Amino acid sequence: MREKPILRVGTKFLIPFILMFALYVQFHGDFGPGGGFQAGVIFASAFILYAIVFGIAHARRALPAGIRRLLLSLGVLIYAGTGVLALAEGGRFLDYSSLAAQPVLGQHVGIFLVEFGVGMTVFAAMTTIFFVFASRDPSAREQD
Amino acid sequence: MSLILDTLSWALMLGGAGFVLIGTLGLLRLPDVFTRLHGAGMTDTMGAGLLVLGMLLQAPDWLVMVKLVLIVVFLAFTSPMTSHALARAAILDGIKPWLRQADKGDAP
Amino acid sequence: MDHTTLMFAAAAGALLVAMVMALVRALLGPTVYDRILAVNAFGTKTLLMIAVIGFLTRRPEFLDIALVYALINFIGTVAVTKFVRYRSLGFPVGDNAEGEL
Amino acid sequence: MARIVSLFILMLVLWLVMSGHGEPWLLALGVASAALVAWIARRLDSVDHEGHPLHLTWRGLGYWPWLAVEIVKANLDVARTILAGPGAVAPAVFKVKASQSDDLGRTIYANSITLTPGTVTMGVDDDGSLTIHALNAGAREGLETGDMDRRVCVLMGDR
Amino acid sequence: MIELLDIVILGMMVVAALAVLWLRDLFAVAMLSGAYSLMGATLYVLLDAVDVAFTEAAVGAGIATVLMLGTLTLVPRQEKQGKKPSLAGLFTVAATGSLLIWATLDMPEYGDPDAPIHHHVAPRYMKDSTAEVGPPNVVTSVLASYRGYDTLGETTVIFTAAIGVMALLARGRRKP
Amino acid sequence: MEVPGLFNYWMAIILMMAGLYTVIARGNLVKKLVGLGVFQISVFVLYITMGKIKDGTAPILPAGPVDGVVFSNPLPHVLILTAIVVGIATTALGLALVVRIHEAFGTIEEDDIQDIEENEA
Amino acid sequence: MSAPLEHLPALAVVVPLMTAPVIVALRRPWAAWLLACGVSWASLFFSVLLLLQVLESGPFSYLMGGWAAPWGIEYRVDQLDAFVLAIVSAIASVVSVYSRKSVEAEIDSERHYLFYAMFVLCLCGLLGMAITGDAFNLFVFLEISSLSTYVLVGMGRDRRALTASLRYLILGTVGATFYVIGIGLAYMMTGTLNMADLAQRLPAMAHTSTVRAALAFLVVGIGLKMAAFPLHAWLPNAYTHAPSAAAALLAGTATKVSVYVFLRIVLGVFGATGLLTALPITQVLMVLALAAMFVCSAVAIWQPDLKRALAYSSVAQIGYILLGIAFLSETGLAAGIVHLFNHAVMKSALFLALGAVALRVGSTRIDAIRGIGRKMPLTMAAVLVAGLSLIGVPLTVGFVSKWYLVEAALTGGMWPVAVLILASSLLAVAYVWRIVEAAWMAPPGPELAHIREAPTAMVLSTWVLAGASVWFGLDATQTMGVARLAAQTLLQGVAP
Amino acid sequence: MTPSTLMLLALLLPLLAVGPILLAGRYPNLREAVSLGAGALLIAVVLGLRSQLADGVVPVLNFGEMLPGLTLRLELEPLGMLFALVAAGLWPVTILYAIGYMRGHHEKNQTRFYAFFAIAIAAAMGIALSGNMLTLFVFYEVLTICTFPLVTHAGTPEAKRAGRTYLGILIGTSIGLQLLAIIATWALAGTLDFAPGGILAGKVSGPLVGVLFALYVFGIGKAALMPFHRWLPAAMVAPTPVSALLHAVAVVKAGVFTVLKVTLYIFGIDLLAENAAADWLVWAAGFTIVAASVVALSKDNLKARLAYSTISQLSYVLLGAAILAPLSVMGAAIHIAAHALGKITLFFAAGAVMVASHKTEISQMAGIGRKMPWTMGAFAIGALSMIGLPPTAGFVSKWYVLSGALQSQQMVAVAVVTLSTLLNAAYFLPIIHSAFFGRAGDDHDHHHDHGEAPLPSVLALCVTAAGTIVLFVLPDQVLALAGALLGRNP
Ligand code: NA
Ligand code: NA
Repeated sequence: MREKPILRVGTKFLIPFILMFALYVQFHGDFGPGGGFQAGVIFASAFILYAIVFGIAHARRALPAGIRRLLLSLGVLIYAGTGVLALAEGGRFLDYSSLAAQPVLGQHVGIFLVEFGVGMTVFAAMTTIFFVFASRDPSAREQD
Repeated sequence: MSLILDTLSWALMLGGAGFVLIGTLGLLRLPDVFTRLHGAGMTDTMGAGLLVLGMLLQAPDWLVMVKLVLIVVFLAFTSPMTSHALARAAILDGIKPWLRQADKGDAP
Repeated sequence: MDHTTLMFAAAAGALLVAMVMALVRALLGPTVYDRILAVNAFGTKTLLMIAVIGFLTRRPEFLDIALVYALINFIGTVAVTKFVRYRSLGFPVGDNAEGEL
Repeated sequence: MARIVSLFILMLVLWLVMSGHGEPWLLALGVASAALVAWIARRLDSVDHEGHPLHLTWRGLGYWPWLAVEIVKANLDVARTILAGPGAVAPAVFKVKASQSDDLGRTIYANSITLTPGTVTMGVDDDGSLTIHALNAGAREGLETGDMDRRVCVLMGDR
Repeated sequence: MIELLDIVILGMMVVAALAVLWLRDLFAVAMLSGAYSLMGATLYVLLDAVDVAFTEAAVGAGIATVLMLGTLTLVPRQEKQGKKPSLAGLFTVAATGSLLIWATLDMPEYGDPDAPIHHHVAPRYMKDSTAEVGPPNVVTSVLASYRGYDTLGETTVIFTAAIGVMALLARGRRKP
Repeated sequence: MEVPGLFNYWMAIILMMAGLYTVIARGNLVKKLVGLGVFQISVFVLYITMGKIKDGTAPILPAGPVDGVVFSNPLPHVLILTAIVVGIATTALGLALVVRIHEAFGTIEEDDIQDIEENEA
Repeated sequence: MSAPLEHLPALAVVVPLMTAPVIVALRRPWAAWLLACGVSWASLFFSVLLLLQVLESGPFSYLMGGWAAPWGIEYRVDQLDAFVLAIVSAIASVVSVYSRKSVEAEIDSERHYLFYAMFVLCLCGLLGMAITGDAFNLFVFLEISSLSTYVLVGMGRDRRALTASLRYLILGTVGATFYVIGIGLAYMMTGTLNMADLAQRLPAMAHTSTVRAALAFLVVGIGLKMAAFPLHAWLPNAYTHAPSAAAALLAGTATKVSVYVFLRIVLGVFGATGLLTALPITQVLMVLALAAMFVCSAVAIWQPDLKRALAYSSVAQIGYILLGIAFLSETGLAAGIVHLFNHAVMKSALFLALGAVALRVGSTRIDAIRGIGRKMPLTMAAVLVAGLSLIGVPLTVGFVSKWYLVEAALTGGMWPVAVLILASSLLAVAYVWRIVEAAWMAPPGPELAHIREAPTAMVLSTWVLAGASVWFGLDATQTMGVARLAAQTLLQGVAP
Repeated sequence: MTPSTLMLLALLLPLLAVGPILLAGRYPNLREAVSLGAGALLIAVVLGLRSQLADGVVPVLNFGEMLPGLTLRLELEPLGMLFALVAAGLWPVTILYAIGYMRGHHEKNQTRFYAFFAIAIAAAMGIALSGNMLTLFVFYEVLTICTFPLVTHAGTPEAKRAGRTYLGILIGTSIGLQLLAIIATWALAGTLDFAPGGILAGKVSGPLVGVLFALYVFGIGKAALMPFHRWLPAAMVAPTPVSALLHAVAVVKAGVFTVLKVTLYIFGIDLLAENAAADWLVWAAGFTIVAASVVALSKDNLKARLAYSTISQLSYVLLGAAILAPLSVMGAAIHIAAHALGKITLFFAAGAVMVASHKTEISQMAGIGRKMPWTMGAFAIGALSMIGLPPTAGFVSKWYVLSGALQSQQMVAVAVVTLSTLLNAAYFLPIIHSAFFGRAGDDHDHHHDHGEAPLPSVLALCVTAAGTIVLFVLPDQVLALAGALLGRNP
């Protein structure tokens, strides 16, 4: 089915901006408010908007469950993996200072990685939660 | 220069605030959801625009300016979508617009 | 308080009054669409308020928060249309052959 | 392809103006982000003539300022109406013809109508007309002149 | 001015919270809790918690309302009528409230720079984080590095919620 | 204008009481979860208020010199960021459960569910 | 201490934490099960190493991110932590092996990986709670374990599992929020979140109403999480309707860790303030504990569903633990701590056995299992053994706990309490014997004609725990030794 | 073999028999052979221990700590030796009897029966050999639990009800009262090891001694002191061999044995005497003796009458202990053996009658002595022992108790013993008279001809009857042990 044009056109137009803004937030958490969590939510909201306007089936095709599940897991693994990496480099768990020759650079790398992991998991989690709710077709109640 | 800027932004800010207040007054006083939409639209356009312009003049650096502009731009794109979506939802839900010729003297 | 601060304070005051008024509408209704409209208007005022507070406290670099609202606050209202029209945010849900698990 | 490149550049510009940081590391992230967004947008079928109306760029320069002025005028009008009290309100629901040839044009027209206070587009009908709710007669008459319809058509290159 | 804003916004939050309690239309409740979130974000900005405000903004605008609507598509919109005031509830709430009011009596006042909280642990973050960690946003330093382990846990919480929602609500492949 | 010294805390307490009362006294499960959210936000207010320093500013160090600038305490912010995330996670799970309960029982009113369960037992 | 061992505290929690996403990514049921088993046993291995290390060289700490406490998050391991870690991971290890068949029967195969992911997350959360030295970090892991628990409960087959789960979610969240309020108030007055640091700084603030209220909020909040009477409303249905494997895991670990939190926070952090005795906390605790022991044991007797009876019994048993704590003496505390272990072992054994019954019979109602002893002799023998332990018969762990509780009451000069402890354990005779009679002293009905003994892995797992409840009843020197050490360490910080 | 190994063997032998008994379940002859063989071996082991003890060796065996500072520990002493001898000696005899009874009665689940029987004996041996109160308590509880399946052997609703009473009272008293006393003892004395002269001496005084003693005595429900006696008649639903060995010998004797141990080794006679802590027990035991006898008189069911007789007789032991005179304590110890032999004979006889004639009520048994002369002859001997007449063992023990009572001027005790002797005579002699001289009622339609019970059963009851007489004629062994008890307890 074709959504009425106003929402369709507006959504198509805005989605790239929302996504870009989310990535901006993701990578500028060091300097201002925001970070992985906020970025993940905003990034997810673009997909949620897409799903609302174009239907969940479309959205699921664009972002299949497998990929969501992978991102969901990968985010946590990146975060914890950074900790383990630090451990392997001779530091304590999550001691980013050991990730590079200069401690502050190591901290920088570490924070970048963990924020990235957070963003990834949060994005996947938020889309998954919404997609699952929206896929629960109310008309399916009778079939169960 | 600074005085001109300040006076200008005073004017813009006051104007923006005025439109925001009037728009919101409309939100309160107008008779039904469809008419109230127009009041809300004022805040999104003129109110926001003037206030942002006023701030723009006081912005310490261009980064802030860019963001202020972006706010207005994004509002300009999302605001009509919101209003339209809302109006459509109300219509679809069977809400009848309040019309002067239709009322029997029981205006709210 | 210098006069630019006063200016922002005045704007903030006006916005605050507007917020209260919008809240009143949200409480009064009467239809749920009035409430949505009111909350949506409240959102616009909030984003303006947050911007103004930035200037008021001389830390205007935090406009990102206002930007978030400007960009995505409308999603809720769009969802409402979908809700009213189809009773389902996900319509069309599709054949569901792919599954979620 | 041109649209994707254009979107990529637009996104990169957006990044640059928002970021304000010129370090290579952040620039690289910006490029990567813009690329990612372009890719996703394409995946979401958003990079078409509707989602990324590259072709309207130049003609838009004429339309948007005009619209801004219209918005200001409409604002003043609505403000007067509100301040005048309930008696000044005379809502109307009516249809106008949207002469644009495609959905993008109709959307721009509809949104322009909504953006000017006093009129709200309630529906886009299949026959290409728009259902409008107007706050009072003035707003209705302004619209029914068809001026805006014409200008949007010009913007779209329909005329 | 900041103080006035603080007072009025908190007042509005109380009104919104009571309205949430009062209203029976869950749709309206969802909307009001959206407004509540907006007020919260403003308040956090006022109280210098911009990161928190940002989070509240993202969550409130991006997911919370939509999630609530998503639920309301699947359950009835109206709360059932005729719920009497709950004595147990009133008692619990009164007890909790009075305990907390009592607790406030010895608290440092609003904005008191001499409060103990500002003189232990936190000063080091403000003083040394730039040298030790780097980011000018101290919240980020604390969040991702000093207390990065909490944030790992937080990420896990979100992960848990997502797969939990899947476990409870997701449909599998439909059997032919 | 001065904020009375404990005003914020008292308002937070009222919010808390409203939220808690909704959780305890309201039979509708969605309402309960909304109440839970209100309750949690009141705690956020409590924490954020305790981090505030009068005439302070957000704990984000500006590029320029910072002498004489008072920054509010960042630690409560960090804690509440985590708490917000936990809150949304809990709400999502709770709503998922409510949907399932509605499918299984045909109602989301506590009394009705209790009646059904008692008849079953 | 060799280098890799140095990171044991982190690994014990992080390994399960990282396994959950791997399970979700892999998605295959058998891989999920294998990973869940593997990680449970790995945690057990880590925990036992930690326990040995702490017994050998005393408490030590691990600084997350290398940041010194109180600026960073510290893992602080003392005897109590290590003991609780060992209990939790041991129960999880056994239950993980057990779970395969039970999960196959109760949950559709598409959701297996989610179940095991939740299982592992629950374990991770519980371990994290038990090891951390930071009051707020504790909350984070509390929520990991809580959220996963809600899901585990909600995955039960009966629709009542859903309402049980939601009820737990609401009460659990209220409890956790109370905890956060309490910690917030304490933080407000001290500026720190590190438990050791808090313990040091709180006494100076003990006179303030804020700190006193903090203690009250913490006690109520943790009380909710550990289902302390009368805050236990969520527990019976949750344990009854959860999938069998989940019920066994929870019964053995969840409330135990909450009790640990109680010990750690109320005694460890607030001990030095003198508030425990200045406020009527121990008295109230004692009264409520006794009430739990009698009321919930009595309620257990009348339950038609055995899982539910055992769930009420759990609330009563938490009462025993709290009673031990309320004595505020070394013996009492040691009795409470050792009962953490003892009750975990026997109650998990019982839930595992009932899970096997549910698998074969499809019900755990008492009228559905008449004569089941003939059909599933090994399983029901385990029920008998663990049941005797619940009563507190000698040669079982239950006896050990009872012994020291009574001793603590007597040395504390509280004769009536000692009498009440023993009297209440007679109620356990009633609800245990009801099961024994139904299982063993009735001929199996025709509906049980085709019932076979439970699968070997399930029987073995059940018997590992039933055996443990005898083994550690025969020789309680180790468990009691650790418990006493833990009690001593805790009491060092408690003002007289 | 070292003495302590021997002691361990005494404990393990019955347990070791359990496996083969279960394995041989399909072959009844083999199964019973295992039981009998183990019984014989056990007697040998216990006799070996006896000779060690006579040589002055005191075997001790520590199993290691169960609770920190508290070991599970076996230690042989004369009183325990006496109890071990009684329990071990009567086990094979009872097995012999059971072979006849169980087969004759077509009982089900015989394998389970023999297995739990063996465990019960092991528990009894454990009680006899316990070196401290904790160990004793452990075996005490084990005995309670492993006799439960024997009591409820029939599986009928009636048996289940009886089982509940049995378990309820025994577990209830032991956990509710006895355990409390034990832990209090531990808290006060810091040890639970039995020691001559008592471990509480000097640690506690005043009314607390009396309270503690009462907790013990009532807590030892197996001693069946009123009002905690109901379990014993209830347990009579069990098959007769169970009633005979367990509820006339092992279980109840474990009860009174424990009371004696507590009296002698936990409190010490002196401590009790100084604090007048046992005076109440003279009254309580006396009341139980008389009251139970009166109830026995009213029972027509033979097993029920025997059960109440047991309750009454057990309190003789308690009375002997309560008098706190050396002679009476000796008498109490001897009564453990004397009553065991006599009462088991009576139960055997009752069971034999039931198997042979399906009669359970005394009123039905007129003239039965003419059909079952051996059985009823043995019954007569057992009854004499209960009354306390020569030439039976009952006379010996009663004599000592009475002497002690007279010596210490406990006139209440004297009166009780005298009165109860009369009552005993009143409820036993009519049975014997009617059995041999009464006329069988011909109006019973269910009247069939029968002779003696199966041979193994008759053999067994003759052996125990003979034992009753032997103990009167040759009391040296028992006297020696009882004397040694006092020798260690100046
Ligand atoms: Na940040
Ligand atoms: Na308009």
